[in-house]
Amino acid sequence: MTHLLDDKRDATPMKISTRELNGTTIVDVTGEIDMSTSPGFRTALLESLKKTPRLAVNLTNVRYVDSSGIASLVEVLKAARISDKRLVLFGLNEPVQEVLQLTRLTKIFEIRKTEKEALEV
Amino acid sequence: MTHLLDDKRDATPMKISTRELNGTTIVDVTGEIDMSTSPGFRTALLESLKKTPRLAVNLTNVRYVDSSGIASLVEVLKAARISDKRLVLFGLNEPVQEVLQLTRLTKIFEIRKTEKEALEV
Amino acid sequence: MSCEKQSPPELPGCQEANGPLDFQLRILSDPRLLAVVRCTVAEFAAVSGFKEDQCRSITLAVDEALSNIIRHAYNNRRDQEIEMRLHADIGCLEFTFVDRGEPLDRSKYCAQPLDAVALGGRGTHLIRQIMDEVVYERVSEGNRLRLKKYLPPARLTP
Amino acid sequence: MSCEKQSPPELPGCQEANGPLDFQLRILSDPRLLAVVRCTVAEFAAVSGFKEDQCRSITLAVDEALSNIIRHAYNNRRDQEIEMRLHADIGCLEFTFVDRGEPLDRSKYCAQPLDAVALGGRGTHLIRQIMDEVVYERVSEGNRLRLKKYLPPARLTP
Ligand SMILES: Nc1ncnc2c1ncn2[C@@H]1O[C@H](COP(=O)(O)OP(=O)(O)O)[C@@H](O)[C@H]1O
Ligand SMILES: Nc1ncnc2c1ncn2[C@@H]1O[C@H](COP(=O)(O)OP(=O)(O)O)[C@@H](O)[C@H]1O
Repeated sequence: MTHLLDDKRDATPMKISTRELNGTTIVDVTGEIDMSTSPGFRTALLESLKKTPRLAVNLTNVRYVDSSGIASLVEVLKAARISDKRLVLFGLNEPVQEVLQLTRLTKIFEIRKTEKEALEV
Repeated sequence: MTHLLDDKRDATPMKISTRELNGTTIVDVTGEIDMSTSPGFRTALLESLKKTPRLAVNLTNVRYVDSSGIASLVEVLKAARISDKRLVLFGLNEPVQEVLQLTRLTKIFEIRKTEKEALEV
Repeated sequence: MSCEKQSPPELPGCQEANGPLDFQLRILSDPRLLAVVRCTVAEFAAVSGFKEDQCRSITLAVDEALSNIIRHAYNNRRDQEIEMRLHADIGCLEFTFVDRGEPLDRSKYCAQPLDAVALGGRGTHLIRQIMDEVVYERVSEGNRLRLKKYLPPARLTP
Repeated sequence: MSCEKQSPPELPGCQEANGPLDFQLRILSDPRLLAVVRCTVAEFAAVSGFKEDQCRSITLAVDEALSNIIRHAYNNRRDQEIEMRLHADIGCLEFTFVDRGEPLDRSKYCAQPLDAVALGGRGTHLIRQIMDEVVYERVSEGNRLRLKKYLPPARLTP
């Protein structure tokens, strides 16, 4: 782990890692997605999407998301639709669900409760 | 629950309630003990002590304590010693333990892990 | 302190403490500080009597307002000054933001309909949905934004 | 953002973001605000790279310093002004407090030995144990207290 005052870290703590499981790429996100972290969030998802037919984003450990994070998700969804790929979100906790509700996007995304459900075809 | 801007609430969230079990009075404390809440903490413990031979303070849900909270505990310990009563603390989580260590008081208090242990004579 | 009285007689020690609360901040327009402001705002709202879910949405609205100042008023410059005031009085929270950047183009406020495909335009909607009053003003120091949130009446009487 | 790279190739999007951080507060000497300041300080320290247990003890030191200003410099008056500055630079956090109350009587600073039976006198010990530098000064505006904490060297190189 690096820290903010090094030159390679953005302030709001966010971590991203990816795994492969049964042909699906799972992106595990931890931390808060705001104006300072959403550019990294967006790029990571778009890059992962390029290399997989199915992307599942694990939001279990995301305790905050603002409209810039939502915009990133919408952009990835668009990219998925254009390239005929699948994007699933899972593990949404209350703060994340609330923002999706306030922005009226709950029905646009494919949302699953658990990783297991997200991996079902 | 009342709120701060009523006239009967002190800002830092702290709650205190008491129970009786096998001749011991258990005081359950929740929240943060600082300069704004320690006077209430102190008075509640001293009042409870008056009416019981054994006082057990449940700190499981205390996520913060500063030197004013520590001073309150020391005062109650003194009062217990004078009146030949027993004071036990239990459920100390890391922040509370750290402050007791920094103030070198870990050995002065009778400290137990669980409520069960605190009730053993 | 709120004393939950589960056992008679009443526990003493409920300190009297009332009157308005005031908290002023001055920060640079650095997005790394958004997380710090969110913590400040969430706790200020909690201390003022708002419930957890309300604190969460109020914090979101403040974060969106600050992000907009950094992004739009200051065009993403990180070294510009923002003043914030958090104020709580009986039943009401008020947040004031002052910046010296570009003023709001009112034709753009909530102009974009909430729409599945849009990549932006949601911040001002979130602010308006969450807060009870939203006032953008041009003042001598620059731009001032005021956000107000009233405590639900049910919680005014315990 | 810190990207943990568990899977090659590297994930892009680690934003560059460095330079000092600055956060200024102006509050009244109202103990109800201590909880708000604690949240601010804890997150500021976290954002500056300190680990959870360090953030916790730094927050305790700041809380003790503020409590002392309210209690001793302002004799528990709730309506007096306190200015605070939180500053982070490479490897170091600095907190500055300015008040216009009674100055510190230096003979009382850490005067009381840490002792089981004493009812007070622990705040200044906690501050000194936790922080690396503690400087009380008399300045034109009143009293200034500066607390510094260095990031443990191990964490300077990721
Ligand atoms: N504080 C502000 N200062 C200047 N312009 C603003 C401000 N807030 C919002 N705006 C304008 O309102 C528009 C809509 O804002 P918003 O709904 O937050 O969406 P977005 O930031 O994604 O564009 C912005 O694009 C900008 O033109
Ligand atoms: N900010 C301050 N302004 C004035 N006097 C102070 C300040 N901080 C500490 N003091 C003095 O130092 C003494 C020791 O402080 P401390 O160790 O925090 O214990 P306590 O607050 O319990 O007395 C105080 O009693 C007070 O006389």
